[in-house]
Amino acid sequence: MNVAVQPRRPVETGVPDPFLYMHPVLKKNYGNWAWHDRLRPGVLHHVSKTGEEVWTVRAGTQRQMDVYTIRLLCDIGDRFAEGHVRFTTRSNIEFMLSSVDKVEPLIAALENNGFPVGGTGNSVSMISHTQGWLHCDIPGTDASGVVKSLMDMMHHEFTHEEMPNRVRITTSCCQINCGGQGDISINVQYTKPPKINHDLVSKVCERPAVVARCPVAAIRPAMVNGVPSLEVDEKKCVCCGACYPPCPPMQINGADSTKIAVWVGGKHSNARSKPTFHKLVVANLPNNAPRWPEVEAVVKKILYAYKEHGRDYERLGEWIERIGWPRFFELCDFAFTKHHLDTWTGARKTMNMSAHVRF
Amino acid sequence: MNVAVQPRRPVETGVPDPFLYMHPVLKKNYGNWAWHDRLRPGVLHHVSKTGEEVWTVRAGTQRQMDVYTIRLLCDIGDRFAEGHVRFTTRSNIEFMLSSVDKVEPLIAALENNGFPVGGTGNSVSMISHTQGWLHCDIPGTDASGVVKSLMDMMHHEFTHEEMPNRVRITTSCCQINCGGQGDISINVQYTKPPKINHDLVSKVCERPAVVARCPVAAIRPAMVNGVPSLEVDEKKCVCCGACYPPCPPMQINGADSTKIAVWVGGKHSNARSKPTFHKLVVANLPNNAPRWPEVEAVVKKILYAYKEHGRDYERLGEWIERIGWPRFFELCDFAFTKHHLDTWTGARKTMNMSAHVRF
Amino acid sequence: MSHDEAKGASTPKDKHPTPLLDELETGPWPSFVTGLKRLRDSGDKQYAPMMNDLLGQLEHSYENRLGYWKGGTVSVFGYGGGVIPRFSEVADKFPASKEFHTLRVQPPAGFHYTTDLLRQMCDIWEKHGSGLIAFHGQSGDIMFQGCSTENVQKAFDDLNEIGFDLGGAGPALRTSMSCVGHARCEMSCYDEVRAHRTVINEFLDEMHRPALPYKFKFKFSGCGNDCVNAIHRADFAVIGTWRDDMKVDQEEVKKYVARVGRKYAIDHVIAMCPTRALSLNDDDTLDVDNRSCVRCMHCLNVMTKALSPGDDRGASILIGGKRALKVGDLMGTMIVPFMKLDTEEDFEKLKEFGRSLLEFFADNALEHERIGETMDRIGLPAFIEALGIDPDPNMVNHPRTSCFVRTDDFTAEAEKYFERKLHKDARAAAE
Amino acid sequence: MSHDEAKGASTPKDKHPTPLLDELETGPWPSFVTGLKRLRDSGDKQYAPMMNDLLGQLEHSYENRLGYWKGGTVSVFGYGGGVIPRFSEVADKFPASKEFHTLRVQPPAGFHYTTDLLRQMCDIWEKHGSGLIAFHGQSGDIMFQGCSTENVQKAFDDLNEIGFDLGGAGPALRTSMSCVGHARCEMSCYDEVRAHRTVINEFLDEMHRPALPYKFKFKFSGCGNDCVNAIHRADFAVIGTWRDDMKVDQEEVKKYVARVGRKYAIDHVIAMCPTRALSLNDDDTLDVDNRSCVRCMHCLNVMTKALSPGDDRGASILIGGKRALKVGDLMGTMIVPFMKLDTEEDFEKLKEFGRSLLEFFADNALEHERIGETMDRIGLPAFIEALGIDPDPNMVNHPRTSCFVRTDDFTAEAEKYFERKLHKDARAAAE
Ligand code: SRM
Ligand code: SRM
Ligand code: SRM
Ligand code: SRM
Ligand code: SF4
Ligand code: SF4
Ligand code: SF4
Ligand code: SF4
Ligand code: SF4
Ligand code: SF4
Ligand code: SF4
Ligand code: SF4
Repeated sequence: MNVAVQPRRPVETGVPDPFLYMHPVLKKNYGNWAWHDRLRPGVLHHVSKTGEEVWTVRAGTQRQMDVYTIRLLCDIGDRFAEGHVRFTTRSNIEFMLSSVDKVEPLIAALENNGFPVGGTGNSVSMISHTQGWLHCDIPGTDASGVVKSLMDMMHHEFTHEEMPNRVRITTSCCQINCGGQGDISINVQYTKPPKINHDLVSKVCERPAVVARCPVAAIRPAMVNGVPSLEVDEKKCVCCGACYPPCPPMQINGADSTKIAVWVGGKHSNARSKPTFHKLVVANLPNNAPRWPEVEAVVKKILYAYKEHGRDYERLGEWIERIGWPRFFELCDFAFTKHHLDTWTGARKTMNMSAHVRF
Repeated sequence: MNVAVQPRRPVETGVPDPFLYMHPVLKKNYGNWAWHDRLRPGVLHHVSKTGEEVWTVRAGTQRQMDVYTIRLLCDIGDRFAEGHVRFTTRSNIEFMLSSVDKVEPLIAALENNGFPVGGTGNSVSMISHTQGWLHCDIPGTDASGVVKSLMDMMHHEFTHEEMPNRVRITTSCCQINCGGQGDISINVQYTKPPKINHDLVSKVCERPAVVARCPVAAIRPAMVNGVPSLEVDEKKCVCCGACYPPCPPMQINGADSTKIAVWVGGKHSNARSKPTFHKLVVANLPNNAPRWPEVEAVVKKILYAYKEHGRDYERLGEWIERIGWPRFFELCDFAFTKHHLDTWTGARKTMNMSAHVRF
Repeated sequence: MSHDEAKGASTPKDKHPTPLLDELETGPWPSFVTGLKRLRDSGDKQYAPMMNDLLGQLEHSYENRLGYWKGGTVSVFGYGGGVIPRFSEVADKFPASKEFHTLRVQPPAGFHYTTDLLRQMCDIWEKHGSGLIAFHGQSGDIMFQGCSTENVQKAFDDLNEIGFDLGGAGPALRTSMSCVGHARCEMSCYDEVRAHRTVINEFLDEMHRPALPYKFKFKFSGCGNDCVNAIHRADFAVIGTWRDDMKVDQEEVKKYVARVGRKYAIDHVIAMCPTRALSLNDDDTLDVDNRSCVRCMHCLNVMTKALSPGDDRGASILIGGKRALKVGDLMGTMIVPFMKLDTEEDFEKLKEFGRSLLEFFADNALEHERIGETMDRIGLPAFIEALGIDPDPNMVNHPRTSCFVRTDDFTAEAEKYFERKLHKDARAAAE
Repeated sequence: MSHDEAKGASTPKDKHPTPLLDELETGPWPSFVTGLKRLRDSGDKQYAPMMNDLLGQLEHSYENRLGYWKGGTVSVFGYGGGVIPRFSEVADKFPASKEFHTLRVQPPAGFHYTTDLLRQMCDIWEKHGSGLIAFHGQSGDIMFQGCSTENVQKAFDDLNEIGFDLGGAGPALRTSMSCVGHARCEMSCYDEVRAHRTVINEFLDEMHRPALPYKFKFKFSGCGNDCVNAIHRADFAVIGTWRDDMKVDQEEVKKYVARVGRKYAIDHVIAMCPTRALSLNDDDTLDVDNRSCVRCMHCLNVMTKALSPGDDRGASILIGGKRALKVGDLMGTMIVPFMKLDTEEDFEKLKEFGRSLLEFFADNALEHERIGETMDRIGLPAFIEALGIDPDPNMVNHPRTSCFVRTDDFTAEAEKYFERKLHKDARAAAE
């Protein structure tokens, strides 16, 4: 194993204590907040039970930040925002202010430096993204590039609160889906079984482990031109890509296989409806770097159909549940195909076993 | 085959034409009704688009009727109800009247002869029952006796409309469940694997067919003391009784095995919520003929908890969905056990995968 | 018949004592036991001894809490089904009821009778049977219960003479049911009698000569209230619905709100709409978002005067309902969201669709497999493909959530969809 | 940094041309490409050449639409995990970035920083790494991306010196996240920072020395809004809730209704309550049926001034969330409906429950099986029995609908329940 040589023992400090860094007003009123509202897109206003107030300005970042960008944000934070910041679950940066006067100057400084202010309330927030070509060992596409392209398109929706409810988008650069569920999810969807380099399999793969990884038992050990390798039953294979990480010679990626699918209606919050998984809308979109225009077009359709027809507080999936999937496909002019009918475990429970019907 | 000898060929008439027997006002306004209301429990009032009206009086019967009872109903029908009747999905009899004046005399005649008038609207209607000991070849209990006992108990609720919504009860005398789903269902629930009479199996059972019938593949062919028979893996067996009809020597019934379970929340209509299956409430109740007091007690608890706490138009299951299962078990003082956690196909989808919780 | 009367008449010497059954003669609900005893006590009737032994065997069941019937084969000339044979396992003790078969007889669609017809049936059953009749069995048959093997044919012949035919049993097309519907219900969206008779009478051969993999049931309800439990209990459920806007009489709406009060109306109608398609305006009129309405029937059920189905009526068809045996309960799944049911041709189409289902079932189901099980086994996409039905979002609660699927032909499938849409719109424009 | 600036500085002779990546410098959103170029263009910095080749490899990926990293093993002294090793498959073309490892570093609970702290991190990463940092990865780590094998230990030592520790990777306890909660949110029902630190810091050994069957994630959200996506994305989700009645300020309710109007309030609050637990009185005050309220948070979210959680606060615990791999997506299942989180003892209990889960996981999960998969494999009854947890109706949407179960011990199980109830009521009375 490739261990660096110094003998220094780590101090296993674990999760750092945030109170060392927390904004004083937050610290002072920790666990004692009364209510909040929003001054404008990107600005939260929280009032504590003692009446103390704090204003939070939220701005977008590229997540994958160079030290110059980070220092620039620090400079702004020092000049206008009392030297305390936090990052959100979605890689937005937040500046806390103990007085409202600094809100506008701070916003100006951020915008002048190219940081969009918004992402609050019923806006489109930053896409939660993953690694892709920049760093991962199994990516089908890049994440940073997809996110940049889409956020450019949705800039207005990040800086304004004009959606029925928040829109939380996720993207995943392979079918493992580190990005999770989203109101809209843009995920790699493989369309072909893996192509096997039989010469390498026995060298680099633990064959029993790979066989065990397949969800449909489509992989079986086999001798291929004299060497022990693995075979895939292409009738069974659901192109999930699970065999690729433990066995790179089972190449799942390729121009004919690495496509992008768009899903909608994933939800994490328990507000109103229970959390839900996202559902397939369009598959087989080209992996068209550097700007994925076909994906952008699909996301745009969904976003603006929701913006136009959704009711206040309805999340994207809840809106569709109300108006119905037939209407949704119609409004977005998407095709409903046999692939939209679920075939996985528990599929029966996804069918309409009722006379509830829409026209 | 045991065919009677006459050579008469059947006239394959199929489904008889009801217009030969239909009440004239119904026939005249066929497909042309405008609205309806209810005069009182047991009495429907329908008005057609031409303004013509018909009053329907509904009365309970024992379903399993002797010719004397049927003729008695015919006499009443002739004397007070224009000689036309119909039976409902639930074996209630309906008398149609072209004028309201005859309603009260008809009701009096029915009640004097022991036929309860009611079963309409938000009442408890007749239990849809099955055959049992009276006629079936695989029964665990009797149906007519269970129904009679419960309808005696619920007589007031049949003749009054005091429930939040209709209550439709079903009963089944073996786990095959010919009775279907119900707001409340009283079904035989076997608690032991079948006891096998190995001497008879090969004589009377088509062994491969029986093996194929088992939902959990618990049955395997085996030689038992010299003769070919069938064996049951008791660890796997879910005591469903499916093997008994095709193979009577696999006796599923017995004092220790034939118990009664009560289920709630089955619903067929699409009103508001989609149709639902009923859910387990209490199992292992004794098969206590002739009056099943333990079953009666459980049904009574459920019925009156619903009556007291349900809101207008909520079906029993919808009421529980609103107040929550924790509260329901509490109100009825029933035990919630591991057996209430589903373990069958798709069980995962019955679990609470959300933070929605009730206290 | 008050129960004292009955008691009075019962249990002299030659009669089996029935202490347990006697307990079922008390209480206000009509007693089947009292009825059985009256048959037993009709000394002049051929069935009296049979019913005495029947009561004896039933009491024996109540004592031991076990059933004592076994099956067998009995049928009428020309038919393979429709009779449920019952032979007693305790015939030694109760010889007169050693044979106690049931004839399943199809009722008039919608269960309409004249007293005259009922009397004829009683007479026939008094002559050949036990005098015990059930209106109706759970599948809708009139069950003439308790007949000797010898009399089965006679009883059938007499019933057949007055225009009645046997129903289904075994691996066959089963007796069907339809709700009262058009005959007495303003919710009804199609002619149930016509649909019921058109379909079933077309396939009588499948009913009378069982040759299917397993049972197959049609049921017909005129609207989503599903008064014949079709979705749960039929392989093929026909449920009335409408495509256009529901009809709203705003004056009647106002009257309703005035009568029950705003809060009540909001809590019991507006807030109970499953898709929030309703909104009460401040002037107490009703806003209906008809595109979101799922035809659940609730608001129409509550405001029968104010609301009613639209004019463009027809039915949805759901496939695959059944009870628990083997795979667990299945409900019907929406397969045809809308089929117009108006003209001769419309009903032809319904019949032909029924035929394609029965043929698919006969060809593809395993032995003793219901069509709902077949559907689950092969999956919905394969099922509709085999039937030549196009995918429709109404078939599902929502599209797939699982990414485990091979979608390399997605684009081709999408093309098909857009072509269909083009044609549809063209047709619509043409109309 | 306007993108012209960046452009200005870019692509002299010695630099890899990046025509495709350049297209990602246009548009209003901050460009990661521009950032990478600034690092490349910092001629004086050790990482400049590395970032030039990194951009070269990335452009190569954009051309061929393929990734070129492979894994390996790199770690720091004393630890088995926390570093994601990346070795280039095209090192021949891009030698300077042949090693591009990531250090996963645990953030302060709630992601709070001072600008001073951030500057220190930048300095360390300028010294030993690529200058590229992500705030944060989807599991919550600060990702210091781009480090040579040689420098991994140095970078870690410096970070460790300022109080930071590595996070999780591999079959191990993973880095956790907690929402801002108590620090700036009125919805918060427990002290997220305390819960997060108490639990994770107790099990650091499982994080630093991977020995579990597979990954295990804790996530902490202060209420049902679940701002850290715990239910979908954690094996062990802690979600704040309350047991008593929510707090209602009727005056604020009236103000709200006055502001938005009745119809709007009814359609957007009353009708949107999932359990119809709300009703608007005719005087514009609010009726709350607290026993039916499922703590979904909607009405509190809408009327932040009028409504707030009750006083008897704590958390629900859901087990088994994960993404799609192998079995398909799983959400966490409600296993502990309520755990008080107040006193020292309460947090001890939470910690001990975490321990029992980790031990159960270590002992019972198959290799590469998430605990949610284990739960599915053995079934919920067996799962809670193994953990010594009593069945609770809050665990399910509804009780079983399947009759395929052996219930001969039902009565015994019921007894247990009633005994527990007795004790509970006794305790309640005592309090
Ligand atoms: C800062 C942050 C927590 C953190 O620790 O970083 C946060 C902060 C707040 N969330 Fe959140 N949420 C944050 C991520 C989330 C997430 C997770 C995510 O986006 O990945 C969710 C789940 C989303 C989902 O369901 O898929 C989330 C679902 C909510 C909801 C539920 C909304 C709904 O109706 O479904 C609320 C309630 C509301 O908006 O009134 C909420 C409410 C809030 C409030 C209003 C809580 C409060 O009283 O302060 C905070 C301001 C919200 C706003 O932006 O206006 N927060 N919130 C996260 C900001 C992310 C971002 O930069 O965009
Ligand atoms: C870096 C990160 C994406 C990002 O850019 O933010 C990431 C990156 C990887 N994930 Fe992930 N996962 C990351 C958060 C997640 C999440 C989200 C979360 O934790 O909330 C999930 C979904 C939730 C879950 O745990 O299921 C996730 C589900 C997976 C899975 C599928 C696990 C499953 O059981 O379904 C794998 C595959 C595996 O573990 O074998 C995986 C595997 C990987 C690997 C290690 C690929 C591999 O097997 O070699 C990726 C390394 C990329 C790299 O080079 O850095 N990653 N991964 C996230 C971790 C950063 C951090 O530590 O903060
Ligand atoms: C007569 C009958 C049809 C028949 O062809 O025989 C019938 C007749 C009517 N039903 Fe029904 N239903 C009949 C069985 C059913 C069944 C099936 C069953 O009970 O086995 C159901 C499904 C029950 C279930 O969901 O499990 C049924 C669910 C309804 C509903 C839905 C109620 C709901 O809110 O869920 C309505 C709507 C209503 O009550 O306003 C309805 C409404 C009606 C109306 C009001 C229709 C009308 O406008 O005339 C009729 C009078 C109802 C009443 O009793 O007040 N009918 N109705 C059946 C009488 C059975 C009986 O004697 O009790
Ligand atoms: C008579 C009747 C109950 C009653 O008293 O009303 C009945 C009685 C029997 N049913 Fe049934 N079923 C009756 C309606 C039903 C229904 C309800 C319905 O049709 O709406 C169902 C549920 C719906 C369904 O079809 O699943 C039903 C589901 C079954 C099943 C389970 C089928 C399944 O796939 O789950 C069986 C077992 C079998 O077919 O092997 C069954 C089998 C039987 C047998 C033939 C038992 C046997 O296998 O020997 C019973 C004969 C009893 C007898 O001696 O008369 N019976 N059976 C009903 C038929 C009367 C009629 O023709 O009108
Ligand atoms: S989604 Fe796939 S490619 Fe992207 S970071 Fe996760 S594992 Fe890597
Ligand atoms: S891609 Fe998935 S389904 Fe296909 S062989 Fe690999 S693991 Fe199996
Ligand atoms: S439920 Fe069972 S016992 Fe009763 S009639 Fe049906 S098959 Fe026979
Ligand atoms: S009772 Fe059911 S589970 Fe048990 S052996 Fe028979 S068929 Fe199989
Ligand atoms: S199903 Fe509909 S149409 Fe038929 S009787 Fe019931 S309510 Fe009327
Ligand atoms: S019929 Fe049902 S879904 Fe349609 S508006 Fe009325 S209540 Fe809503
Ligand atoms: S999860 Fe709840 S407590 Fe935590 S930040 Fe979000 S709203 Fe506030
Ligand atoms: S919190 Fe949710 S469930 Fe509870 S009352 Fe408010 S909206 Fe209804």
